[in-house]
Amino acid sequence: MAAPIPDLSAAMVTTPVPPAHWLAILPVALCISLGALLLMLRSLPRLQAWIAIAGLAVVLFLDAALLRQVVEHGPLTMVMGRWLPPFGIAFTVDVFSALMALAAAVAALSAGIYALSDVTESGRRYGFFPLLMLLMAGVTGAFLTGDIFNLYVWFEVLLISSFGLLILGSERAQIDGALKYAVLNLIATTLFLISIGILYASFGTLNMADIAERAAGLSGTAPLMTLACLFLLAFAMKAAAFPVNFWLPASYHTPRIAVSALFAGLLTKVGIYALLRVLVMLLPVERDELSLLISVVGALTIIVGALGALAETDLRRLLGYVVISGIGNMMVGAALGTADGLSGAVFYALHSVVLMTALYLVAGEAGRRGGSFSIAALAGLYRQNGWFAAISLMLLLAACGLPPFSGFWPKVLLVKASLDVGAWWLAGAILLGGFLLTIACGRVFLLAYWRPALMALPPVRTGWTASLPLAALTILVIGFGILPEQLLQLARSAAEGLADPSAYIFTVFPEGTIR
Amino acid sequence: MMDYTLAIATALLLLAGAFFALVAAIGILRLPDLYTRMHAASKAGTVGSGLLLLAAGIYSGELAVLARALAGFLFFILTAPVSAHLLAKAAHKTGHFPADISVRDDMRMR
Amino acid sequence: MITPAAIVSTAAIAALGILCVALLITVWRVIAGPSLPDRILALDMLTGIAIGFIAVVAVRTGFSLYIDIAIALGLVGFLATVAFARFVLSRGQVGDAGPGTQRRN
Amino acid sequence: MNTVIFRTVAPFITALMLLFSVFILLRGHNEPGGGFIGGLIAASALAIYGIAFGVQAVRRAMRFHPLAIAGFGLLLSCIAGLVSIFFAMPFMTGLWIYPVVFGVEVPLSSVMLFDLGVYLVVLGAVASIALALEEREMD
Amino acid sequence: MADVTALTFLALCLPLIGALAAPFIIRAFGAGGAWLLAVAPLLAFLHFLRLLPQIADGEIITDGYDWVPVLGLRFSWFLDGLSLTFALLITGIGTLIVLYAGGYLKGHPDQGRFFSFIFLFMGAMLGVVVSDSFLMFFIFWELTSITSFLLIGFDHEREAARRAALQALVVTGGGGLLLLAGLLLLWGQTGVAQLSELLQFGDIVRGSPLYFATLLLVLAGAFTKSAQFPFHFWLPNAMEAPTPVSAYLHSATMVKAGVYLLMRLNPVMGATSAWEVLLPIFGGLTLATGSVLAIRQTDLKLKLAYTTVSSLGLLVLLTGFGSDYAVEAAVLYLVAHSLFKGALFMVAGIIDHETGTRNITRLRGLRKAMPLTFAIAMAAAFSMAGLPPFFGFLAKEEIYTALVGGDLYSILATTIAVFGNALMFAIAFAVAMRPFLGRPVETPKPPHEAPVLLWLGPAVLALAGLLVALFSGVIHGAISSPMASAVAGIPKAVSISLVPHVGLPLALSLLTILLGIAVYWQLDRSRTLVGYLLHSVQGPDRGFDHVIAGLVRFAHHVIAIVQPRRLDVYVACTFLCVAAILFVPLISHDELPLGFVWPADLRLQEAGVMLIALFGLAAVLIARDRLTAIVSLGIQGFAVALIFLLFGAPDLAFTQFMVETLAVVILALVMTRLRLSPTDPRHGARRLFDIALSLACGLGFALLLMRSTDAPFNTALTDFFNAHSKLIAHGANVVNVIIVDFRGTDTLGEIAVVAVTGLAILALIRIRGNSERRLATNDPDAEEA
Amino acid sequence: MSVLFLSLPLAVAWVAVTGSASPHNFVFGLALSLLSLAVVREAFADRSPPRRISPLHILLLAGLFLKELALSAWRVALTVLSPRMQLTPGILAFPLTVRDDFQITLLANLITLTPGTLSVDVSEDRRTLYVHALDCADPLAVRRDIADGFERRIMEAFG
Amino acid sequence: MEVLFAILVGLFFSAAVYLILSRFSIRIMLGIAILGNAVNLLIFTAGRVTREVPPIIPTGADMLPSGAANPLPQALILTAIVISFSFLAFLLVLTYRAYQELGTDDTTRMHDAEPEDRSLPPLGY
Ligand code: NA
Ligand code: NA
Repeated sequence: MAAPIPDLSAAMVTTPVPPAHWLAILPVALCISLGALLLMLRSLPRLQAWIAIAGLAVVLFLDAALLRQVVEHGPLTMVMGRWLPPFGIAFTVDVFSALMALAAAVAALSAGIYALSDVTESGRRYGFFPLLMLLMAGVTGAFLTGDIFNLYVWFEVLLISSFGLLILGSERAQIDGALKYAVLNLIATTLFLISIGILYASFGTLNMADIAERAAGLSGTAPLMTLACLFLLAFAMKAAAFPVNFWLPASYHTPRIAVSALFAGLLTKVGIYALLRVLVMLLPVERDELSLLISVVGALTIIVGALGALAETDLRRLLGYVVISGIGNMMVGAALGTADGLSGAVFYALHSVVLMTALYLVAGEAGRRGGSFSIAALAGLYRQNGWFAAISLMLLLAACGLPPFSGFWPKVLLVKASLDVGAWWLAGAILLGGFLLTIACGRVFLLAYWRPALMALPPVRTGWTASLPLAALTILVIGFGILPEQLLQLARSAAEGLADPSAYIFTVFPEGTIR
Repeated sequence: MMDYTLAIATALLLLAGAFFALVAAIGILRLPDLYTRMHAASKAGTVGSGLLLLAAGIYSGELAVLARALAGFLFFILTAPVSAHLLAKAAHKTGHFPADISVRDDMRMR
Repeated sequence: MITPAAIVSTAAIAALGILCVALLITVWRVIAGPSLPDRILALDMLTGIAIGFIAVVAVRTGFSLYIDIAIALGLVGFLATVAFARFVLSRGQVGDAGPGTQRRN
Repeated sequence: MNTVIFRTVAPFITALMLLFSVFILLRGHNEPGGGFIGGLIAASALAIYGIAFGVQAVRRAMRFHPLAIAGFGLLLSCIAGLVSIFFAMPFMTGLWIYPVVFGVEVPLSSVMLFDLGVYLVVLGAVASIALALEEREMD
Repeated sequence: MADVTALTFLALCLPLIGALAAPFIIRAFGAGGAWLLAVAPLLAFLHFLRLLPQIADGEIITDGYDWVPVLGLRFSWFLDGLSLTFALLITGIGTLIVLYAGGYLKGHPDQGRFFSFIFLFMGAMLGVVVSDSFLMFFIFWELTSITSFLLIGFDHEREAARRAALQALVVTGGGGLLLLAGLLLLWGQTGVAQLSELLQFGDIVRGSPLYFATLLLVLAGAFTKSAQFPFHFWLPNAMEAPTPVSAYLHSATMVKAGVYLLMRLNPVMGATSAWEVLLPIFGGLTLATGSVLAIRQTDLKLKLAYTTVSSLGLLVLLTGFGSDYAVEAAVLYLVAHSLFKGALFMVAGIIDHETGTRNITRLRGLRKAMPLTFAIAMAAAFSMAGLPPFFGFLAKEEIYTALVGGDLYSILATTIAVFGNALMFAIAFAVAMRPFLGRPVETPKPPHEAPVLLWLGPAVLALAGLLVALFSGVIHGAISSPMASAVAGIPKAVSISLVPHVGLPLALSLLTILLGIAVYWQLDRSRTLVGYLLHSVQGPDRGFDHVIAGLVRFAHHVIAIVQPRRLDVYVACTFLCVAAILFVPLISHDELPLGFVWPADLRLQEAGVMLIALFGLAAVLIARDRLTAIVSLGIQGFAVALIFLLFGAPDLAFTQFMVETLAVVILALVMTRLRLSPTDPRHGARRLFDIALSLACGLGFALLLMRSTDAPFNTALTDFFNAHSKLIAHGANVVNVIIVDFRGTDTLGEIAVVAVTGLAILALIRIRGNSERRLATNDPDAEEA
Repeated sequence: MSVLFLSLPLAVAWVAVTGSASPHNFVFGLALSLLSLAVVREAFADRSPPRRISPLHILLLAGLFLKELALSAWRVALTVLSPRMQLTPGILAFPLTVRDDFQITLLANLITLTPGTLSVDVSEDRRTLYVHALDCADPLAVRRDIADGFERRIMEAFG
Repeated sequence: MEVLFAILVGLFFSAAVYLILSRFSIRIMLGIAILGNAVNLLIFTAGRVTREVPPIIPTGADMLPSGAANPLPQALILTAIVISFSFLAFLLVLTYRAYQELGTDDTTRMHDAEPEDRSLPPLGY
């Protein structure tokens, strides 16, 4: 065939890829490969577990290396299949992505270790660890990709994996919860996909850097405002913001604790990540116009979440509302859009990943030790084990945003940012939310820990599978509370990257690239 | 000339195929019960889509395509009676008996 | 003078029209029923007509690749009907209610 | 579906459909088809076989657990994306080789390997679903 | 001389070190470990003492380390007369408390833990008073709330203790949040985040339009912490804590944090009419309330606690009064109060510890058994009563000097002060004399003198009350004057001594004493009277229970509404949001389609296929039973496939046919097992609502799609794929090349979804509820395992 | 054995469908055919190939079938399009002479595709075929037609 | 032509939403199946509609002739179809299991994850 000799450089990146750029895809590729491998090894549950844990440790390491790379050398892009952006799928990593990926890996590794003792034999046989790996693939892919349709795909990967994890055990409550979770989340991802369709109709492109560049030129001709609203709704659902938070309290408390912990750490944060990425970076003008709406939603979410924490008896459901309240805080940050507001949201997201994972592990241990998840029935945990009570208390306080724990800093940033723009009512909502949570968490500690049990609880040994992740996460929560500088800097640079994506765009389209 | 032959053959096959498909549809609409409707579906339906496939095969002018079209036709012939049989049997077994105009039902006497 | 292509094209348009009518009629049977097997039969028929439809589109566009779609549809359509037949068998009596389900195999 | 007629025809149909699925898989790059549809057809073939002969027969026919097949396919696809690491090219870069087998040049590529992975994933997963659903019947 | 910066840092860390070491030391040495533990606060005390001359010379020490530079935040301290005095009180009394606690909790299984909490508190309190940056101040502020929560709830098996702990946390923690807002407002107004710098910005702060809001927020923090009316109720309840805690946190240190804050901000926010009205009003109310309620109590600790409330009210009143002497009076009274109240609490603890009761009506004639304690108590009571030659006398003289004036405002304040002081006089002796005099009565435990660990602390404090009065010149030079200067923001020299000046203040003092004696004389009757008067008054303490329970009930109702436990409601809400989110911006931002052009060249087969699609939809919608709906589902799917076919998308048509068919197969396989009731109608209003909502959503999407396809289309991507898929990517089917090559990563994710679906469905079917029973006969995995 | 026997026609089908008659493609097709038959090998395990295969009679059978198929479609058309459909439908039992599964199946399928008749079921003992006929007024005639037509031809082709 | 497609898409959405609003999980599933098709049609329309010429490069040509359909939305839809098929399959099985475990497909009668009789948490301390 006498085909004309194609001009490769017009279609492809012709320079070799620096090895460091592989860090953008390796965490995802590794998660998928290991997930696939574990699918093949389904009949060897013990081996499976260890491969998964080791794999997650490697992923954690890779994410850390990626973060380091991004912090030192700026955002990086790897174009899949060498195709020039915006034609091929690009994985573009900035500080925000890398931070979120790293936090996700921390949560996943912790939950994975806890699962060693928490997940039953049948749960393992029917895929806990492969599902965990593929969930991580989805989460990490969502954080690292630079293509909006690809983002949708990773959303779906993590969603279906979460379905699998949610029903593992097939108890009645699980199935009921899963049904609600599945239907509502499916509506959310469908809204996301619809938004992408409309976005494509308007922009003709899917690369996020490309969209960010074109967005300003299109306002007026394309229905960008409606589009922004659709994205907002889709991601608000994913993030479980009020009034579309139904799925979370309906389902989070039903699976095994390791799964709840994983979900609490990861799922809603992916929604927040996408919200920030799309609304702040891609559609900044529209976000600005929507800021009042987002603020109101955020404030209501904070309050409703806190009230839910007060109203619930089941410890796991209570924690679900704590997650929701946190989401409200992050939404407020997104609504403000200022450097402080955004870095507050980013910091809060990272804090929440670590904290909520830890708190669900606490709930798991509390349930195991006290024989119930109901704060009406739980009692005597303080007398039974002081260390566990201490860790629990610190984490509960962190959830209220009290110092000296990691939840304090984002709250300060957000309140300050709210006051700076004169939104005293937002600051009020944040503080009121923290206040109500303090009451709720205080009551938990009073009832479940301090209150003497009717019969003294027998001493329960905490295996390393629970104590190791709990200790590590608690150290993080305290560490970032006492020495927040590093993380604050990272959060700030993540926020700057969102607000001014020129560096992000530059890595995708360095000068001289044919557009 | 060859072109015209081919074109007319194709056209005829198309029209005949469409006609039989329509017949099958009308049969499904008009015939009184499941079993009689099955006659229309399995015979006219198969012939109709078979002829249309054949038309496509001939019109392409490629032997491989014609081979594929024929293979497809054969396949329908292989499967249509089986699915008709399975459906009829299942229906009968679950009490969907022939309509009242039927004159006999030997299966029911089993 | 009518070109061969025009002959075929006209015939194809006519065929498509007829097939559309056939499809609509069949759809009516799916909706009208009355019994489940009737609907299944109509669905099976729908697959058959769709196969023909694809073949005509293949003729109209000159892309023979459509034929493979038709073949594949035939294969999978068969599966659907088999599965439905099985469904009827295990699902129950006339009226689709009641416990009268002989569980076979 | 224990009928003589169906049981006699089913294996033929299954074999034919499997063959056809490979055909669809291989030509996907140039015409409609590819791994996904090929996999679906193959799974359909096995479903027909299963309806005729029962779940156990399909399990024996497949030799491996369907999910292991799906896992293998996923791994294969991932590896097809990863091989480019050895050529300093990004993930998912299509690599083509043209080995000569018995005098005929055969174009092979990582892309085809990828599509084969897709085929196996779909085959394994859909077969697994169908088998799992069928199995309950005997509960 | 060692590096002062490092040493100060170490001094701030010493309590933390103590907290970490305490459990081990107590485990190793028992209660005697207290001697060792007391070294930590003692060293810190000595360090601060060494800085005293510098501060007395008017120097201000600000130093520290970078902490959170990104927020402009340093771990830095700010030592002037005010903070150093507090630091000395905290570490000094802290040392004594550690010793006291060693005796008080001797043999308690959790004594080590108790010491940890006490030390943590000490560190936090020290942090509050030395912090220079707002946030650091606030962090320590909240830490004191948290540690006091732990300490009040130390005796956690009693419900009252748990309740009191939560109450303290809620009240002081909640106030803290408001304070945070206030501090952030200050930060925002001035741009500085350090207290030391803020002092220069008084005019800006007072002139800011946000001044009043800021003031209210700051006062909320200060008033809750310092138990001002109407937040006073938590403090007496905090007496659930072991006595060392009451003596330390709830008299000498933590409750003064609010006063500290007001004093600290006095130069910045003071001297405004708001300041000079709000503080005295709340202070006065608190003083009156505390005194009256103190009379009513029979429990020694509670009596003292209510007088603490009064004293805090007095301090706030003075801080806000605005006259020249008021600041000096506040300073003197603050120091005096720390000394005598700490001592009296410890005495109360000793009595409790040695007799087994704190009920004043059941204690008599202890002087024989506990002479030393009696002496200590009397010394402290003299100071509290404002009698010479104790420091309390100096303070009271200064108070009256400060308050006396001709205007109504002053008269009111003076009256309240006299009234409150008289009641405090009575209570001081009620606590210090009543139990010791008279004929001994039976007590739960036979009384005997306390061990040294217990009496050492109060003895030192009581003695200090005497010594500082005797050497008032030295003390004024070293402490009172620098502190008063710091509070006033301008140099002040305190000069009052034990030598009384004849004048109105002295007369008021005498009046106070007379009144006090009268009340003491009729103590039991006064108690009855107050009890009778307040019989039906619902205090805020009861209110707290109602608020918490009401809050929980309210939350429960709210959640019942916003989380109604019905999927159909969830879905309806979601789609309402969808409809709103579509129409509002479409209309408000004029994003409706520009025009509506019916396609002129619509062909018969295209229209036919679309019609079939609509028939298919209708078939599913109108199907009366679910089974019919299921079977009809295939129609629209097929129609969509045909649409794809007619509009140039064979791959889509292919996939759609396959998928649609397989979906139907799976439906059939699944439905085989369900025994559905034949119909599931939707009726009436619900049906109309659903129809309206679904039409709205559909219309919204249609309009949006029309508008977005109105505009010209950017075909850059499409052109690229069309140009390169064969030449470079070696595939003629562009769609497939996109799927496996250009956008192969999508497909990787997609097949991951497929694989996971297989796994998830398997898990769903195989695992059975609680019993986790698996299929015995035909589970192929049984063989694999 | 029968697997090998069947793989040849499958390989031919492969060649036809792929449209490349090169030896490589044939060998490749053969390999694929064997593979796909290997999957269903169990189904053929207990089945011996027909004792006698007569190509001539197969062709005759095919010819008869095509004729009957065309005729039957036409008859359906006439029936369906006639304004007043005169039908005397019914299900009748047809006693089978053929015994082999393959033959029974073939017969049943051919009956379905031919005018006026449709196989509904085979009895458990494989001796009776239940046939639905559009014109069941004379069951004996229907039975005779089948016995003398397809059943005889099948026995000739696959003895 | 896009206008017509938009109307069709709107009707698909309406039907899907109406079904999803049902109390019965099986109808919801049908709605979700239709919703998938609605979205696919929406994306298809988003890439603008052309007639009949598939994006397949004819033998002998190197590039796609003009007038061919836009391949990119097709590729996106392919991915979306597969994904929505997977989800539908899962949901169907979930519905079946829910029916089996909970004895109903009426979602208003499913109170296992969120029990109907929610009592107040303890109001004491
Ligand atoms: Na679909
Ligand atoms: Na695909």
